Amino acid sequence: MDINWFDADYLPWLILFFPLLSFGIIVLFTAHSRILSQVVAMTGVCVAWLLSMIEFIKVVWASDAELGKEVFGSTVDWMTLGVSTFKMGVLVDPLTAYMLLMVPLACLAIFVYSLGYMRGDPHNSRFFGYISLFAGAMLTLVLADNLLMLFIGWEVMGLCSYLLIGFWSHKKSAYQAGVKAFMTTRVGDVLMLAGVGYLFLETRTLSFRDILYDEAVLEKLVNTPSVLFGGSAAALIGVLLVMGTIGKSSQFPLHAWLPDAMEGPTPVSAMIHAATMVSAGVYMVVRMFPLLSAGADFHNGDFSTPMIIMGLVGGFTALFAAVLAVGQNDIKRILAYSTISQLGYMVAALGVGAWVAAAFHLVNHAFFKALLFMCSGVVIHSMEHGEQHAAEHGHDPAPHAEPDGLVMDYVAPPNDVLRMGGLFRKLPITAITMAIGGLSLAGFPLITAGFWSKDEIISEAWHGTTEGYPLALFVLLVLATAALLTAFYTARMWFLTFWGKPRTAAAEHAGEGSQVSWRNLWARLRRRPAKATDPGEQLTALQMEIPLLVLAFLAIFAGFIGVHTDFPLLGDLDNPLHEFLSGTLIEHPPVIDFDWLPVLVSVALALGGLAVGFVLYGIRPLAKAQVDPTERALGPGIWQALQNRFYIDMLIRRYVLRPAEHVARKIVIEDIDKDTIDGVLESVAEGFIWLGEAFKRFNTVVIDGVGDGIPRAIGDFGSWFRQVQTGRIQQYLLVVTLALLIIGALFLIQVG
Amino acid sequence: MVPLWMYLVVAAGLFCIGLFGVLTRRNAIAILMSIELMLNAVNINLVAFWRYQTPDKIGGQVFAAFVFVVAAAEAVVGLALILAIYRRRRTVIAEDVDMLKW
Amino acid sequence: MTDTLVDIGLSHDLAVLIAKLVGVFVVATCGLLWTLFGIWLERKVSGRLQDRLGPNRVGPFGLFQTLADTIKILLKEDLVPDGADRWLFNLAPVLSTFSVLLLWVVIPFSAGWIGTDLSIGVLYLLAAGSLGMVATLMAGWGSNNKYALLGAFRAVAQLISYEVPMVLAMLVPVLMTGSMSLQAIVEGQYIAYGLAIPLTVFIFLASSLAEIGRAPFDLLEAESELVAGFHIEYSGMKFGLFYVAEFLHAFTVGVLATVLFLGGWRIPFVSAQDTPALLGFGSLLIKSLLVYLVIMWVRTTLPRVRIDQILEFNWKFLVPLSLANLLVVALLWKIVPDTDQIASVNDALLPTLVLLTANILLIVVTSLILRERGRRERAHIAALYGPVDGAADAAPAGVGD
Amino acid sequence: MEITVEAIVFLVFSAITLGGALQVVLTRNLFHAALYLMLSLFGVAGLFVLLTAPFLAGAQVVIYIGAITILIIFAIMLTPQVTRVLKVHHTQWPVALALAALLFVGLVWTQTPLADELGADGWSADFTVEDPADVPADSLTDLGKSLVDPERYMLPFEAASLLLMAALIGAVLLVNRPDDNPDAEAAPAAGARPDQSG
Repeated sequence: MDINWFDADYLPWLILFFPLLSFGIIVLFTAHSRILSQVVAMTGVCVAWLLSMIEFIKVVWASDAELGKEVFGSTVDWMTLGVSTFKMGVLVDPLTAYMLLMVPLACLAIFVYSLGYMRGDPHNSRFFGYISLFAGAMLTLVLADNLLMLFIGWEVMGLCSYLLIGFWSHKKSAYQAGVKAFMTTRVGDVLMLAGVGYLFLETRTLSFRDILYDEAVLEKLVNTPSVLFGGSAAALIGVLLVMGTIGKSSQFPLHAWLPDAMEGPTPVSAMIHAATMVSAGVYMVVRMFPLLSAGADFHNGDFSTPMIIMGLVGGFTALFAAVLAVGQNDIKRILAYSTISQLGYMVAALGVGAWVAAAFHLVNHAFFKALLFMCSGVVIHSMEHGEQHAAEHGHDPAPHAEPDGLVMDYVAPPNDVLRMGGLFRKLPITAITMAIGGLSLAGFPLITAGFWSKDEIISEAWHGTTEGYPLALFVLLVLATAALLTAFYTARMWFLTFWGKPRTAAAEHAGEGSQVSWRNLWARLRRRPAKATDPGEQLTALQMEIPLLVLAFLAIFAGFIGVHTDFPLLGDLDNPLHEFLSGTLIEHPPVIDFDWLPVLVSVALALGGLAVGFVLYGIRPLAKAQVDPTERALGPGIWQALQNRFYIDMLIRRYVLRPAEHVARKIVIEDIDKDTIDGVLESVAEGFIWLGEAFKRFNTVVIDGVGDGIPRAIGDFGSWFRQVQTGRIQQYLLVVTLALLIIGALFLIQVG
Repeated sequence: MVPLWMYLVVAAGLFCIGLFGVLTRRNAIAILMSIELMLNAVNINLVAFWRYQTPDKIGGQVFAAFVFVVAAAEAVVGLALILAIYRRRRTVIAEDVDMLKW
Repeated sequence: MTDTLVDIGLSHDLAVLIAKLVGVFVVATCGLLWTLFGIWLERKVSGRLQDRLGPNRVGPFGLFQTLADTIKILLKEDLVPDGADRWLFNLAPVLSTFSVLLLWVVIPFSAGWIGTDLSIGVLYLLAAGSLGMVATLMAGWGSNNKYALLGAFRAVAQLISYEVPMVLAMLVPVLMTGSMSLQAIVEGQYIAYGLAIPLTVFIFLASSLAEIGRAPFDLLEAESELVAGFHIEYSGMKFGLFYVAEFLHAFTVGVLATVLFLGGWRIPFVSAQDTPALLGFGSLLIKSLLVYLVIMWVRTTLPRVRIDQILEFNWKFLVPLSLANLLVVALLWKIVPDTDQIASVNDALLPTLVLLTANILLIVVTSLILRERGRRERAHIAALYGPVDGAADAAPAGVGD
Repeated sequence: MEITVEAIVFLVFSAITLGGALQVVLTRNLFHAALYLMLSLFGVAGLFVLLTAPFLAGAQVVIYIGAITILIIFAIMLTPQVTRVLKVHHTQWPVALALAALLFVGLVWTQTPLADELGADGWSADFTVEDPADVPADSLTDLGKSLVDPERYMLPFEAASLLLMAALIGAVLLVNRPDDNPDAEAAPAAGARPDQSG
């Protein structure tokens, strides 16, 4: 067969092929050479990125008359089982193209960053093999033209996630976190697979073209009653698919794994837990949106069951995670909760039908969150140097012993924002880029990408609220609150990290001899001897900071393609995104009318949050041994609750306490002794003990029951059931004979 | 001649005795012997049906001959396995050889 | 005889049964009586061959020596070892003799003188012969004696091994006749097969010698190693039965060789139809005795070989050779025209000559290979231990393979 | 059915077969069990003769008695149980007995004239047939030819040969101990009188 591989129909095969190829090469051939593995991995991802760009351009300019009206792709038969044939295929429609703009670029940035970050790690080759496989899987997922292939990519990513979280498997906490992540997401995956299977049962196909682009099929699904729980087949399938997203995108109640997943190397956090894998969950629901919303007329307030679930779960998660993020001191965990929160935004947006906004935010978020993670990586890296230096020169008492396994309130010293401070001078580039990423996350008006997409979501929710839909009202309220908190915790994180004076010896010596500074860079450019001692470290710094700059650029400018046309001044940009993405859906989502009120509200929220953060942490930076002002304001009870990830839900007034008794006792004893709080707080603390006890039970039953209990139950069932396998052939034979007899008897009855 | 069903009953009896042996004997070699009994029961059936139903076609005998081959191969490999296991574990009791459990 | 009985008024079935019983009785008795004479003959002949007199005290020429021995054996105490498996211990000698006598069922003593002309005669020979193995095992096991058990093991290992070339050799006449019936094989030998395929006769005789455990293959009862083999614990008439079985088996091998390769009861240049039954029987007897003489000759002249040599000889020499031989014969039998309708000496002449030529060629080739191997072996040994008894052709040390 | 010589012979052989088989299953002493196996198989060979399949009968004796059972006896002797095993049968024997009996009843039920009373239309066999057609005189020749006839059973025949070959090689590989010197071949048998049971 004569195939022009550079045809837009076939090119996608190559895109996903190269990273997988480099995985194969690394695993099979170059595992012994770190340099070679790096070269292979970089080549793979570079080629994938270049090809993606070519494909993207081809798609965008395929027909200049109407943007994004054409769908490219090709399929091949994969395997035939009985009468049904499973096909493998690629599909590039505007949504995919938009993802292709983001995914390979993010991957590339993270690969480059990893070159620096993982330098010196003895298992470098393994790492690059894994992330190559991961990139290949993500591209498979994005380019798949059917649910099965998507699911394969999905699962391979799950595997990679497991492998990469537990990459430093010598740490007990790391592999425990890996297992936890794997098992928790498995719950969602199984339900999703059930949904896929049910969908196949009903439609005999899993191809997106056949399902999503065919009104008749959707119609049929809506009209088929489902096998369970009543409702339509479409609703049940949709709910099951959403379950998959809840697991993958770490939504409540399956969110617990993501914060712990921060045990993995930072590039992994950036790639898997910010830019791609968790986004894949959202991507899947975005992709399947026609199915999820099938039968519903959400423009007129008629939401389908999956949408309602998405609205409630997403909204709740967005707020809940934002609250938790406020109380975290681990820089990566702040970002992890922030990620959960932002993903909740997208899911909630889909719940109210803000399809374009969700996709828009998905990509923007990937850019700025990857940026933030990578910045935090640089910070941690330099803090580690500082810790080492401090330990060597005896500035600090011996560093804490690492806990054995996962402990909720343990914060690794290099990650602790309270131990930082004043890093701006040490890491100027990082500080600036992180500020950009943070502003984007907070939704700083007009100049950041985050603002435009978040604003769009809020606008859509607002629009729904004005029409009088309760779901929209709920989403609006929680998202608005969450936006405020987001701005606040972002500001808190940034100021604590970079502002003021170093609060520990480690921070004072952070990055000593490692980070590139402007002066050094400048010296390098002028071929003067640099101050840094090790040229390899210079390279490391470059490799880690160049991606930051690229992503910072995107964190600002990626938003301008989606500005509402009625927005003053910037509206002239024409909002090409909406028109482009609309091509994906049969029924074009309408552009809602521009309204000043939500824009002002979101501006106010973002600025308000940032302002509070600035007041608390910026004006008078936190000094050594000073209590965190937020802690002061909230009172130690709530603060501890937050830090220990008490699951606080302001709306339902519920707290969930994890290591309840232990922590509660600590609160009582220590806080009374400290005498910083008056007697009122004693009773508050008492109350918390009681609450803690009460919600410990809730925690044990509901959260653990869902998060840990299901895997454990499966495990228990397995160990019970495996008793059947005694290894004694004669028992097996006995059973076989019994079966033979029964079959024979049945046969006899049938014949006789 | 004796009616066909009598041969079949003998074969059935042989088969069931063999089955009982396979299910209950603890020594692996005894199990193997019981299997031989079952194979022979099959052979009786093959030959009997050949004789009474299609004596002009040779198929029944041919298949019986193939059963011989299978039996020989089975015995050889089975005994070799038993010997190999015996060397390693010093036992020929089938239920002691339960390495495959869980 | 059957007809006579039917005439008396018995039913046909019963008549056949009685006739067969009588036949069995006659054959078995004659066989055992023949043993008395045969044992004397063997002792006499081996005596002469070894330059001594042999039995000469009891009766003329010591003819009644065997009789006397029998009486002595019968009078001896019948010992059963402690812990022996009584049933098996007692059954084994009976079965041993029985298995040899069973062979005689299908042997054609003369035209029409045959127990049952089975269409699967050759196969029957093998089947009946395998009973002997069982008897050996039973004896070895039942005696509760480790030498007996080891002896039985060796015996069976040897029997099983040598069954392979023996069967392959027996297949050759079957192939040439196109029947497994021994009577048909005899009748098919217009020219004795032995003339056409001497190599096969050699293979048959060699493997048969091992089958019956005769020197030089009498490892099963090698006194120096196993005391007396599987029948160490037997005494009295039970031992006698083993003895009888062994002798009878040896003689039966002679008969079988005659039947399969030397034209059986046929008299040279006399057609099968014209051979009087009695004369035919005489012819068979004489030929068998001749073969038996050869067996005795071998026994008295060749030294015993080692167990590993026995098995090596079988698997590395006899089996490949017999396979090659069988293939060559089959091929030629297919190529030479009209081999399936030989009805006279003249018809048989061409195939016989062709086969003879082929056999001679095969023998030459085998000899060459053997010579080469022997030379290598000697060189090897010389390289290891120095020249073997000053042999000139041994390669100097270190040169070998 | 009248009592003919053939019927008596049939009954005798059946009794030998089944009795031997029962002993195989029940006897404590494995060596005896093997001998009973021979007996049982010999009975089967007799049945083959009655069924005018003499070749199969001969092959049965040669292959089973002459080879397989001997091999089994070898294996029995090579694997002495050092400690006397008291239990011959598995504890699940009542269940097994019940199942085997049930199976027997079922088979008898379906394979005897009772099946006809069941009104079984699914069977093409006539179980009561007493006078089948005669076997052609040259059935042995036919058997031989059909085994090498490419249009009949040559392929299965070759496959069977291959199977035997594979089994042979496999068995040799399984029990081959490369580190052994050939002189130690008979070593396992040289132990004390093996206790055979179980």
